Amino acid sequence: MDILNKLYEMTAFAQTGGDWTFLIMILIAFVLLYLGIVKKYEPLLLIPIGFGVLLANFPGGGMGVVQAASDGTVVLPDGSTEIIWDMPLHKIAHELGLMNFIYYMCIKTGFIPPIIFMGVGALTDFGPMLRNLRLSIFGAGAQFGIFAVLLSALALGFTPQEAASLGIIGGADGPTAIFTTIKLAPHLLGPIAIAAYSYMALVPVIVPLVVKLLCTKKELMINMKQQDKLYPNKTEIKNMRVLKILFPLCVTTIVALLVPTAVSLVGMLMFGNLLKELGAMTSRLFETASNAIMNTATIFLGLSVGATMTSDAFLNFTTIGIVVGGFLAFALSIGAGICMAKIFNLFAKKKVNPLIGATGLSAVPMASRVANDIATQYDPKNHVLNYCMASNISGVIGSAVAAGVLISFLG
Amino acid sequence: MDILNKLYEMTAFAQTGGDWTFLIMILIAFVLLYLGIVKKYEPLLLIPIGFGVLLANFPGGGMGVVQAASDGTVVLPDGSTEIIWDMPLHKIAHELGLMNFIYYMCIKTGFIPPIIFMGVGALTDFGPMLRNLRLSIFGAGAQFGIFAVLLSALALGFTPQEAASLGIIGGADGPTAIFTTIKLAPHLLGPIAIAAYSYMALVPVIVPLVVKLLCTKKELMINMKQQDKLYPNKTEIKNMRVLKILFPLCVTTIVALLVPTAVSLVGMLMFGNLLKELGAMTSRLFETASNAIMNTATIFLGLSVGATMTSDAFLNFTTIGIVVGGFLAFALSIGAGICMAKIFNLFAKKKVNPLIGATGLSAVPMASRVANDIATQYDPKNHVLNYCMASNISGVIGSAVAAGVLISFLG
Amino acid sequence: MDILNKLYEMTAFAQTGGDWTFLIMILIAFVLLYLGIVKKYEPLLLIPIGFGVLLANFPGGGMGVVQAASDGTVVLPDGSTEIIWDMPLHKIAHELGLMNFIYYMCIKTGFIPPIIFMGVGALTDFGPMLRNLRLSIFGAGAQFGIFAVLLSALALGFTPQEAASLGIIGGADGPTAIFTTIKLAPHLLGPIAIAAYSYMALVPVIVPLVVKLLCTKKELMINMKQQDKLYPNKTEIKNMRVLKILFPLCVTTIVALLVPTAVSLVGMLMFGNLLKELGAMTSRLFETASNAIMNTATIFLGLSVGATMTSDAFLNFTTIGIVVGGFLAFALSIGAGICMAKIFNLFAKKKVNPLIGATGLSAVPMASRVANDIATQYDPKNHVLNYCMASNISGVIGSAVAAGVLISFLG
Amino acid sequence: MENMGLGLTLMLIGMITVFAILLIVINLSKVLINIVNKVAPEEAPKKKVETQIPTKIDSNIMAIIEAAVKELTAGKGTVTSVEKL
Amino acid sequence: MENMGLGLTLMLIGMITVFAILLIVINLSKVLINIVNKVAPEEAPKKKVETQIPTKIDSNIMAIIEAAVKELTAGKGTVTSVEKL
Amino acid sequence: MENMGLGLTLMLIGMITVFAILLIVINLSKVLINIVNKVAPEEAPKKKVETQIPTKIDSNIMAIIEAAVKELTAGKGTVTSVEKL
Ligand code: NA
Ligand code: NA
Ligand code: NA
Repeated sequence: MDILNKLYEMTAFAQTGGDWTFLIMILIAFVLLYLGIVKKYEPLLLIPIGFGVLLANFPGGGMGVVQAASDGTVVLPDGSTEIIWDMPLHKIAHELGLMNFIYYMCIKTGFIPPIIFMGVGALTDFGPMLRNLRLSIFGAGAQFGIFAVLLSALALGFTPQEAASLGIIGGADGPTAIFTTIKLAPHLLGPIAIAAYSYMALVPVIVPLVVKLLCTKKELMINMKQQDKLYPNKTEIKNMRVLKILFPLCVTTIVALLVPTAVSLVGMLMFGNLLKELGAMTSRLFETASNAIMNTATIFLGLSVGATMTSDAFLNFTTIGIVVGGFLAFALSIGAGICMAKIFNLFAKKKVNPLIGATGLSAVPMASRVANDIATQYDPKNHVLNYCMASNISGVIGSAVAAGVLISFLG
Repeated sequence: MDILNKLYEMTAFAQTGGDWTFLIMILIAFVLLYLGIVKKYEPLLLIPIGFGVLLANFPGGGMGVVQAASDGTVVLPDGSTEIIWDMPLHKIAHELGLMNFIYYMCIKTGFIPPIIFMGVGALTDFGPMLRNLRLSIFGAGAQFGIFAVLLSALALGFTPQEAASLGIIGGADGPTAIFTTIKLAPHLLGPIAIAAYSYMALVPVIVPLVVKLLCTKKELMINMKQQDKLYPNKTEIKNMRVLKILFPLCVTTIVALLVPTAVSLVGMLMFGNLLKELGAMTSRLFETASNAIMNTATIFLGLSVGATMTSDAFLNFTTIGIVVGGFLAFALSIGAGICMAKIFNLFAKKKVNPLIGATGLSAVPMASRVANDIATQYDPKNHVLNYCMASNISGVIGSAVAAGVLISFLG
Repeated sequence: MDILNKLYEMTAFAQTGGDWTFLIMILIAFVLLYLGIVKKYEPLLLIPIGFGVLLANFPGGGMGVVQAASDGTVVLPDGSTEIIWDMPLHKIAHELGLMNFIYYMCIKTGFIPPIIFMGVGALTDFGPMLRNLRLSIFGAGAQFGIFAVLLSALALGFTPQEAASLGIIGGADGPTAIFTTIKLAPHLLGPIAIAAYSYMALVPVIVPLVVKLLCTKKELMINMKQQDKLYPNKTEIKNMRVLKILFPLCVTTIVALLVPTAVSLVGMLMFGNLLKELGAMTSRLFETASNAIMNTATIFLGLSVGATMTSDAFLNFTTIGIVVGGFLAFALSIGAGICMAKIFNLFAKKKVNPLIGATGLSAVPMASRVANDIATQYDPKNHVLNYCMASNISGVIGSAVAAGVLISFLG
Repeated sequence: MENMGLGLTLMLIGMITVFAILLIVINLSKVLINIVNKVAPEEAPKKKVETQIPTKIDSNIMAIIEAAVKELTAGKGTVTSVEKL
Repeated sequence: MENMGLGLTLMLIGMITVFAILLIVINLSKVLINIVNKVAPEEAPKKKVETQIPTKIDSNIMAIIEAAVKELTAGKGTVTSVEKL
Repeated sequence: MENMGLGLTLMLIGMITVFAILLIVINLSKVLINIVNKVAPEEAPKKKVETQIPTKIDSNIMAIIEAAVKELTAGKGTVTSVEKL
């Protein structure tokens, strides 16, 4: 009997302390894994996140991230308390285990999101944006959802920091959302990261929904190539290669001068892009930045963001607020982009397909592909992909700038 | 004269403090390098470990790992003492040098073994196990050596933690042995890691030795394919791909529920395997987990495990105990697997070649290859490789679970 | 008005505190990027360094490295002071931002230079040195510039530690210069790193300059192959493969016995080389050491070394001293190598082309290529490349040893 | 000798746990096989490899192949045709 | 409700900043295009890929190709010729 | 000026050490060459590349080659034959 008792003591069941909510979290983990594996929603992130949720929620496994209170205190497994900022990283590993080590070293430091942005930059081609500069401005309008949801969340009683982290989901950009949340409201990191990536994965559902609500068939049939023929661009790019090298340098400088808090995101994005555009000269670094570094960062980000979702951190009303608010932020961003295009069309001779407004929220490149599908539904010859990419890519810069503003005022 | 004196002061010889045992350690380093390079014993680990031993043992080089006492105190080069848990990692680098930085950041934290397990998972195919589920149970019997040696070591006066670390060598799995030792008896890390990898490399010697001692020719000629024809499996696998995706998820859940302390090993193993089985969907992550991450972890693990082997830590009777005990653990594990197969054959109609029991200790895939060689010596048509792989792979899970049990009770 | 004011408050301009020198630093960043991108001066390092300088110098961006005073105190952005050695790395990230996190984790710890040396070793072929062992001694003479500039700098009032860091630029080896400076004078890291890499990039200018100043046409036409025919080598290498495996092991042992402080550089160099020479046996590790690890280290080294160049750290007379002294160290090293060859020719029958002395400073392999170009200018059939590589490669060992001596006495 | 008691307990618990878990894994796998056989009896036709950033990776691969061919032919040759099956 | 004031301020500042920065980026890019068109109107002929350690990397690539061909032909075949264009 | 003394000492010690070590390395290498020439005078025939997990890596390489060929032929072609030497 004694042996059986000891066997039982060893299991997760014995260490629940009467709290069986961990079973709900394991269910959620499987739902996330289902979405990633079967539904193919952003599998590169939802699968590691889902697995991280799974690993984190076995009582006694010690794989769940322990968030420090706002004064920095954490409760150790033995019940004593420590100030997290006084614990060296190897002590965190020793007392709180592997996942907390990864979380406090890679995530809480704000290290990984800029690193991923470096990889994203190395995989981004600013060509479509440079060829359609005029359309890039729609990447600004589509940040409206961020601030609208921030306002709504404040009205519902969220703190300004929480409200900003919630709103930034509307930026439709994973690393930006995670970076902002780490700086402003780290206790919400798990649900916000999941909401951000889930809604990015749901872009093929959300964009058509909002578009059909706000646009007429006539508007959606505006043919951008035809407009280009009617009102040709004055400037022609004669040397794209040099331009693409100068572009990241100049954007970094401008953004850093005006919103210095955005420099770690925008700067690293542009550094990665520079490594790419320099070609053979830095191909070694480009190769590693866009593969080994980015994939390693993705694995650790996914697992440890997932591991922040313990039942304490996840099963509460705030999470519901994030799910609803995140959706709202997405929808409002898309809607604002569309409305901006409509208003633009009231005044300009050269019309703009409102789909180009809709893709301003970012979610590169899926939003553009979805928009192209919608356009070709109405007119199979109306390919808007390259035009959408212009606002789509500038939306990445837009939301990084918005994040910088929020961190400036609330950080 | 003054110059010559100063020249001499700079050398390693001047800083021995009359202790010339470092020369023995350098000899040992060359022996390890010889085993790795010439004898090709697990070269991917023994060469970095050997080089780490070499680097660590030059007086004045500052490359040897300084183990903290059980109360956390370490003696700095200037003679003062500090508590290791109060020193930030960059202070450890500053005061104790590069290798201690790597050791305390990557090894002492228990970070690298699960990371290597992720890579191992990404390179493991559970197919042979799933096709011969019945045979997987022999992966359990072959863990007997772990506990038998634990018991013997206790009798010889080792502490329970040391005895458990010694026994786990019988799990024949490098990362598991290292992980367990870090948690229970970090001061024995060097010799235990080397014993584990050396005996894994000696599997082609040890397995035939034990097999010839315990098995009759008739037993070794049992033909598994013939048995399969006589008593066919009832279940046929119709969709291996889906099964291989579900398998890591289910195993993680079961193990984590019953032995939550094993979750960092088993969980990461299964995460790596999931990345592999998902194919194109996560091929970027699979690629990096099984190459860049795993190789980087191997280099730093090898060098810093080697660097723990300073003359103080290595040249004592405990090391001899580890060398002898480790061999015993290996041999007993193999023997227990064989005996289990024999007992099984007493009761079952469908006979099992005892070689399948012998490979239950793990040491994937070398043990299976060696077993196949033995079988084909007696009957060139008797290929047992795929059958051995079943128990061989399940032995990895078996020893990780055993490690979890030991950490639960002694950690 | 209030809004405009807040908008202005957010920008970098509002946070200058009246100090506009950051604009000079941004200019310097662009100059470095120009040198790297357009002039192709060591692009793999000058581009990340230049970008790091750019990122670091926007007031309010928080990307500049904050150097601790010699007693370890740092001033935090809120004006309070802390001891850097008491702040865990994640606290450094929290208080001082991303770049300080990278700097204190990867650079200040002395972690990355040995890691890069491992990669350099993996990409170095000691074959030319082994085939012309006699010529390797010129790698010693060409370290003279290090000590001559050390002496000059002392005369100018630099501290011994600063003078040594300045002199080591004459070693013409980036990681060695950085490693030495981190240990002796971390506050000079930025300008010294840049001087080292810039002058290495300027080798095609500096070497011909010094050569034309010191050598006659007759000397430069000495044909090494002809000399080899006149006075053939006695020893012939029958088994290069085994020799190349033994060489790194023996050099590590010798250097570590005599100058143990050089072991982290020389040891890692030789470890990387060993991984390469072992071929298929360790090709996984070689592959990762020479690609993923080395490129990652290069990116983080470049960015964070660049980020040490804030206006406080860079815009002062010391920097001018480093620029002048670094050039002097380079020129004197080359000159000393040439003179040594000339003196050698006075006594030896088998003459040596003084270009082989000139390449002893290292800057592998560019110095050798430049020397070959010079030689073939005078006699198109006089290919000295392989002979130069001998002294060139031994110069790497030479300067690592010199660094070890300096760290021994001044560290 | 009290440690020997601990040792025996550990051996008992350890071996029971290892056997228990592997038995559960085996039987769970059998259940899984049956479920999968019923629910998804046929393997879906393998989809083509979808890479996230296809143009990028493909162009890399092309570059590798081209570089390799160049190397193999000392820069003198190039791929002229690849026949259709 | 004081937070609502903060929220409105943030919305105003945020949207102004985002628009301002993207407008600056757009116009700066136009300026850049004009400058580049004037200063460097034609794209330089692409230089050949210069790898830092060419022999090393090339031999790796060769090894990869050879291994791949071996794999494709079960070790029985090898590359016999690559035609010149 | 006391620093100058230190400087001169460092120069002396430094140059002596550098020369000493390189001389030792050179002579040690000569000894090594002689030993190797005697003990292992002929290079062993190069073994074939043994990869640890051959099937894994090979299938990766195959996938790369196939993807590359697909890319080169816009999906229309495939490798039909590789001649034996
Ligand atoms: Na966005
Ligand atoms: Na095992
Ligand atoms: Na040098």
